[in-house]
Amino acid sequence: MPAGLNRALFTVAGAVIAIVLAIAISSVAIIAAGASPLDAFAAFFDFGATPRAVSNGIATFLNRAVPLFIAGLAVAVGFRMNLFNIGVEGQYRLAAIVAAYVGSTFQAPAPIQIAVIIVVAAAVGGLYALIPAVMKVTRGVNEVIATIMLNYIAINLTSYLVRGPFAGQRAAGQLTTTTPQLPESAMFPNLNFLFDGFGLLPPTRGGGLWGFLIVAIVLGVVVWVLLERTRFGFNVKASGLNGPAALASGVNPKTMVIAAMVLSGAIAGLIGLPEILGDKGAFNSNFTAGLGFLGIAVALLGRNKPVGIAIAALLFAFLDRAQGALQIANVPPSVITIMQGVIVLLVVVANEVTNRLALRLEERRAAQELGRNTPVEVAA
Amino acid sequence: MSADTLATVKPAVELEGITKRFPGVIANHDIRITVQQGTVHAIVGENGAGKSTLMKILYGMQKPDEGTIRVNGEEVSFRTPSDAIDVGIGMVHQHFMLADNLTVLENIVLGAEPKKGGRLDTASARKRITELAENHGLRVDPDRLVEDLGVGDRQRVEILKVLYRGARILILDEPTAVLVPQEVEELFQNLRELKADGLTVIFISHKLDEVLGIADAITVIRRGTTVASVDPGEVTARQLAELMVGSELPTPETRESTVTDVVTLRVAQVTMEADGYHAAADLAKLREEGKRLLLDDVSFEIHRGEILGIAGVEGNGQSELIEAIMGIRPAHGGIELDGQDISEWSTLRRRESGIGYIPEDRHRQGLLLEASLWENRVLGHQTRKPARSGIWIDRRASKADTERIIKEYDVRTPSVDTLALALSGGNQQKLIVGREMSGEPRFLIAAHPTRGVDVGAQAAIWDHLRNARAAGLAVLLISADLDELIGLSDTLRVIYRGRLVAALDPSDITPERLGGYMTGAIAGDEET
Amino acid sequence: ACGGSGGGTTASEAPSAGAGSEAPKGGLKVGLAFDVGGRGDKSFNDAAYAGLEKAKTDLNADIKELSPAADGSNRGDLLRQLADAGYNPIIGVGFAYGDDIKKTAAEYPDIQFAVVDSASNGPNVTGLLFAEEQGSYLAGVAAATKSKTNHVGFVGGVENDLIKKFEAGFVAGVKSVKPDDKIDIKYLTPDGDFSGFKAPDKGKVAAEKMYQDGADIVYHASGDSGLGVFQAAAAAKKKAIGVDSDQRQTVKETDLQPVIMTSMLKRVDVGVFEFIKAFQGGAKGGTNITYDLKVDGVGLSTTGGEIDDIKDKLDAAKKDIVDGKITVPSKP
Amino acid sequence: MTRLGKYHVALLGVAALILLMSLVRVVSGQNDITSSGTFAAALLLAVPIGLAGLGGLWAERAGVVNIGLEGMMVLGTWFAGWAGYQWGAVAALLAGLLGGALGGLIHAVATVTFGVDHIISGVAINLLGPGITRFLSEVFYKDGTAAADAGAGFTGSPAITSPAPSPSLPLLSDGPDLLGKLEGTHWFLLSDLAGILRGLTHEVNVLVILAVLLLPLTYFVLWRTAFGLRLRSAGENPWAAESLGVNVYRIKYIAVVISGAFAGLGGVFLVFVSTKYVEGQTQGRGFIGLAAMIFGNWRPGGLAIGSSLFGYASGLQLRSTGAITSFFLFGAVLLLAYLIIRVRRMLSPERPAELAARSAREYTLMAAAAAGTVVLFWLWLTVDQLPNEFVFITPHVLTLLVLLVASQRLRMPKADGVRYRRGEQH
Ligand SMILES: Nc1ncnc2c1ncn2[C@@H]1O[C@H](COP(=O)(O)OP(=O)(O)OP(=O)(O)O)[C@@H](O)[C@H]1O
Ligand SMILES: Nc1ncnc2c1ncn2[C@@H]1O[C@H](COP(=O)(O)OP(=O)(O)OP(=O)(O)O)[C@@H](O)[C@H]1O
Ligand SMILES: [Mg+2]
Ligand SMILES: [Mg+2]
Repeated sequence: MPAGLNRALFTVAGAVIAIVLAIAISSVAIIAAGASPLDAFAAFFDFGATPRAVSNGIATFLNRAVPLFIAGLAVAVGFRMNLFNIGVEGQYRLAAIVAAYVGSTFQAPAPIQIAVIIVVAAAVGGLYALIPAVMKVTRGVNEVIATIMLNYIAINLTSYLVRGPFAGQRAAGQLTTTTPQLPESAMFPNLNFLFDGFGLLPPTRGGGLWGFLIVAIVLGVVVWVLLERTRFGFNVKASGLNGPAALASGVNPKTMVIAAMVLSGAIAGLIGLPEILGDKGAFNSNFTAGLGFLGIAVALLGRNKPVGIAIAALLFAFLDRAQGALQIANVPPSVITIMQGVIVLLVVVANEVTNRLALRLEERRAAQELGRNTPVEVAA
Repeated sequence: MSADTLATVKPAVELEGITKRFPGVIANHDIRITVQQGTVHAIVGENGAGKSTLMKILYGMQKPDEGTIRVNGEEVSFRTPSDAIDVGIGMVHQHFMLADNLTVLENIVLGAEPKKGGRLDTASARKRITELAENHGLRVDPDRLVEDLGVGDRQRVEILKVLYRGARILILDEPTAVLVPQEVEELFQNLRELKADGLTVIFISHKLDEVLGIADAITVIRRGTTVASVDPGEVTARQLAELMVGSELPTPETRESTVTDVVTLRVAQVTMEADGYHAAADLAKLREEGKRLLLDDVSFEIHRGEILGIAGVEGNGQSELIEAIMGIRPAHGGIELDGQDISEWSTLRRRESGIGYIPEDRHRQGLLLEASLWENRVLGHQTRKPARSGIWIDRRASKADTERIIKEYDVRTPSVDTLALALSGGNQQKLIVGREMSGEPRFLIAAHPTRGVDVGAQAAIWDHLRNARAAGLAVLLISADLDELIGLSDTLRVIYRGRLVAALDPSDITPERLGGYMTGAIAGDEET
Repeated sequence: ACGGSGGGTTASEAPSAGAGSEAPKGGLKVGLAFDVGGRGDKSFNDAAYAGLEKAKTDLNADIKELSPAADGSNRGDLLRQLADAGYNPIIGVGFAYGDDIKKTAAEYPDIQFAVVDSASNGPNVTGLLFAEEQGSYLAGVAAATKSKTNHVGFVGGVENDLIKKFEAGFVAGVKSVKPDDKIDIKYLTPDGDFSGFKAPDKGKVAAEKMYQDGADIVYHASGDSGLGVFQAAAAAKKKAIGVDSDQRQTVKETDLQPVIMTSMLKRVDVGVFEFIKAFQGGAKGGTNITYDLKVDGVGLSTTGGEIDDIKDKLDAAKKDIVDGKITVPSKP
Repeated sequence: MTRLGKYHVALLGVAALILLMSLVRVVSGQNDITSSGTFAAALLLAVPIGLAGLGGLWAERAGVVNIGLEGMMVLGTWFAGWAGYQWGAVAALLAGLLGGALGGLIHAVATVTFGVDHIISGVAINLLGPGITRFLSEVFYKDGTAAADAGAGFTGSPAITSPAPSPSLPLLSDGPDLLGKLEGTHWFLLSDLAGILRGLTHEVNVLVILAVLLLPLTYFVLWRTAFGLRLRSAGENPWAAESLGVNVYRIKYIAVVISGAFAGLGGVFLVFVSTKYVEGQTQGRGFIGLAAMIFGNWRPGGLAIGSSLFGYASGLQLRSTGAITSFFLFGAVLLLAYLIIRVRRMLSPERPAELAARSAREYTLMAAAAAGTVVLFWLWLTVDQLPNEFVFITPHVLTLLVLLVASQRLRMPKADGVRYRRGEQH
């Protein structure tokens, strides 16, 4: 399909231009901070001097991308239907603590143990997302407000749970509150063997390269298939593009709101698992927060499509990884956040511009094929 | 015409060599038109001929690529509509340009607000509007929300907007498309008064007899260029049509009747409240309390092979009736399809059981504009062959079936992967008709099936409806085009304020009389 | 230039000049990873940095300090990057490093690690613990002794176990002097939501209420939110007790300085510096070093001289604790 | 209902609410429910939310969704702190306004000129705000600078010089402080009224007065002037506005920049309260402000109610954990009142038609209300100390409950969030 190819080329070109521009803008900031942009960009690609440092860096990079990707998917499922789920943040937090706790209460062979934890996390995330969905469907409560409020409520609930009913044993002198440690069978096997193939030392980084990467990839494929190939996906797309038309075609908007929101929440429930099953082995008060909000940026940057989200997540993770490297190069690490913001803005601006160009081309092509481009010569 | 300009009455508008290109399309090409002051000048042409584009250029909304515009003899160049407003041009657009959540007054003064000490001077605005309304016979309440107005009122607000700005040259782009004959006549009366006051009117319409009735001069545009300027006294509607399209005007005549005595759809005492559905509400009591009902005790039957037309001024319950039958909006009363009670069924189940639906607003309810044609083919058929296989959407079969529709219904498109928004309105409509006809529906709701569609496409759609009817389809036809309604229907009902007030025989009714029933001017007589 | 009471540091040059590759072989290379907020927080992290800087000037150490991302997700990575870059010893500032230090230390057994506020959890890990409860006990004694209304208050930033140590010590201190005193306690945010350390407005509202109800001295352990506590004290013309560093010196607002009766000092700078010094002397990890009253790792500041009149009482309490006559609880 | 009627109903509602609060206060003995301190705190906490919401209101009335309020507010705090420590409160005010407006300008360029999806642009600004401010701190406040000597660090500016004044109402809330005395008596209703009034008039920061005045000012500008009409028309139907010669781009630019400025002003207020910039001091208020604006149906009055509700609950929560438990009593009384009204309507001879047939649902509702009353009352009697985590969420839960109960007639501007391009009709 040449039209599609054309469009893809345009998109890529736009993204490249946008990233180049973003680099230019951050260079200005870096110079203003009295550092050298060259050093800074070298730092982004400098994964370290030793093979171990390099493999550590790669693991850090990919491990960061995994939760970002899942968060992006969760947000995107809502966006495909014009539902703005700001509540991913609260959903994954609550799901993570319940899953970590439930996983610590029993012991089973690894595949079962892990599967149960994943299912619990998805169920809790989905159920928590059901609240705003039901509020919207029955009372018309705007999901933006509801999920914002539910985020705060989730933070407090987890804090209550981790200190109270779900609190686990701590070593003397440890101040971090935590749920009980998961049994070994709950830890997701790592992918460190992959490094052998590249002649790198397996990373020493906590847990190495998290095996949850596999789950994320599978999840991405499943979500893609679900959204692009199934009836459900078609209904989601139709509802998102044109609500009244979807309604007239027999799609029940209430069911769809609930289904999409719960699906979004269920995916969100998995965001915290890579960290817990790959490294921490428990939910504790240092649990990484804020992935839900980053997920919004990742989803939008990836245009709500799994492949795009994967690219966006990798890009964000790539930038995030350089936190330490930049400081070692004496560059303020806040440049990373600026770059992320600028890239999001510029990529979508470039998208707009190239989209318009592509649309024009397509229109012109359509018109040409219909022979409409030449005015008829009448009444000479 | 004012008498002080004796010898040199300059033409109000002169357009010379106007050319406008859009990506891939030349909308206007070397257009030449001269409009004399104090006349009604009609412009006609088929869909997409470039009429609206030309008028937008004259109103400063679009810039011409070539050509000059002279207003009252002065050459002008507009950057924005304000420039056009400044030289006394006003435009009433093809689609209403009103903000629903603002009042009539606010809509009228917008952009030309009277101010007093920093605030909006509503008192003087109200006075001025009332004055204008009285002088030109355009009654509206300035403090009502536009949301609550009917089409006729909205049209008046649009004209008041223009007059309020002191326009001397009025552009009306298809102002009559949504009006009933009585309202059209009222509008024309207003226009004549305006003309008597020395104003110039440029008027666009697809209804050629209207054009002949009001215009002092006519310009015909075909494929973006002016092909003729004619005197309305010297041409017939038929000749005009041939100038426009180079072919004959089709008529929506139904030949022999195919009505059987098998009832396909039975609607019994369907009633709908205005303020939301209450299960098991006591309707008699509601009526007693004077509550407004959107549908009030509507009952009718449609037989196999019958087209039942419903005539009515927009906003009298047609949309609600459709939504009740489709199950989009809950209502009281019974709906039966082939003897089966479907009133509790979901929209999906109704569609699956053989109801087709051509919606009144194709962009709002009929299409996914940003999706491909084959995906639009799937819409409404997600659960049926060929679109579905198991939980999957069958892409190959859907595309193949879309190809079939494109061929059978002559949809002009490069491919099935083209986005729906790239199609012209007529082609979009043909796609919808084709889609709704596939899956062999037993019953079809056709709401304004040819609205805004040019003559060629119109004829094709009529043919399809007739053929399906002959094959046993029952059709509920709702249309604002009275000729279409009278020509296609086997039976005709009139809806007024949510009630079916008259049953008429299409073979001996004129559009004028029908209009009388629709506006309540002639009381319903319930002859059956 | 930094706050805290490091003392001894003189005009500082750009901190990280000369770091990195030119480091002399075999020289002392100290890496430090901050808690969230990072360098320049004028508080906890900067106190740690003051110790590091002292090591640079006094011990001629080559230093490198890294701040984590805003979400704190890369604490472990920072430690590893320092380890991979050849730094030894490496210090993690804040109890949140406990877990990460444990793992990193196991991965790099040849490197010595230290963690501030958390116990040793490996043979090459030194726990740098502070007896906040003991210092807070003294603050409680001072407050109870000085209070005319027999009513004091405590504002905690985030309701986690670290801040609970402050609360426990303070309450015990107050009760030791006047068992019937009323003590108002308020936390600003729950565990896991660290915004409670950055909310002067909330601190102000909470303290205001305590003063309105009759408290005349409020002790805070709430980071930047303490500013609001001081403001409330100034508005009510009452007193407050600062935390971590000598806030009567570090708070620059001249109208707020007089309300800070004293501050509970937590000498993170001393802890960090002493650890580096001990490392240079060949010390190995696996143990905790507790900075308590005995070694003046915690204590009360005397700037302003407002507690000079009760010095005897405070010294007696301190002696009782040092001698083990009193064991201060670390949990409320 | 006529305008006057609506106004009266609102007044009656407020009176009933105060009566109820007074009742609950007397029964529970929790004086903080209507104390001047609580209302002062409520005002303090409501103002930044209200200002952010006002920012949202201006943008969304012009058809631009502004989820970037938080980022703009952050910019406001930084610039206010930076200018404030050098040149005083007025400079802080101006710089904060400009900082927020800068964020608004970025949003306007992206959404209006380039037609970018409004949410994406807002999210990007929420990333940029904290990034830029942290970066600026790292550049301007690094060791060795004059600012650092004055107490600045990467996470905070030096204190602003010459803070803004906080006047009181003479006689009543200051000096003899008549209201304060009356409040101190804890009489039924009278003390409550006195407490509320004193809380709203004692030592009120000038910026609070400014912020409160901005609400009627916004109403006046948006609903009573020509400019406001144009602005609203851009949010309802920009194509109609365009066709009448309104420069929609310009209007949108102005609205979004003002929106940013208001968010920035919210930041300035936070800086005034803390007397300096503290990294992270906005604490998600941009989002809460947005929620308050939606809660208030895109209107200044509703926004005021939304932010007051939130501010009140937050203030009460921070001041008194005990008072929160009396919300159980509050809820029980409300449910009881609802129950009584229902029963009376049920028993009245002329019950409306639609009620007659709905009795099954009616009975379930009433049973649920009765059960709720009992449970709440029981909770109030038995629970004397809620876990802190449940106290913290009071404002959020309350907002959700009010939304659930209040009838849902929210109507957002029709073209809100819609991409508008000149000459391209939808
Ligand atoms: N903004 C636009 N961008 C691209 N093409 C356009 C645009 N507006 C109009 N066109 C093209 O110009 C042609 C003329 O359109 P125009 O709206 O002027 O037709 P019209 O004569 O008013 O038709 P109708 O009778 O349907 O109103 C259309 O067929 C369309 O292809
Ligand atoms: N704003 C626009 N941008 C791009 N293309 C446009 C625009 N407006 C119209 N077109 C083009 O114009 C054609 C449709 O215009 P046309 O006036 O022929 O349709 P129509 O019959 O008026 O449709 P409708 O009645 O639905 O408005 C399409 O090819 C479409 O791509
Ligand atoms: Mg058209
Ligand atoms: Mg047209």
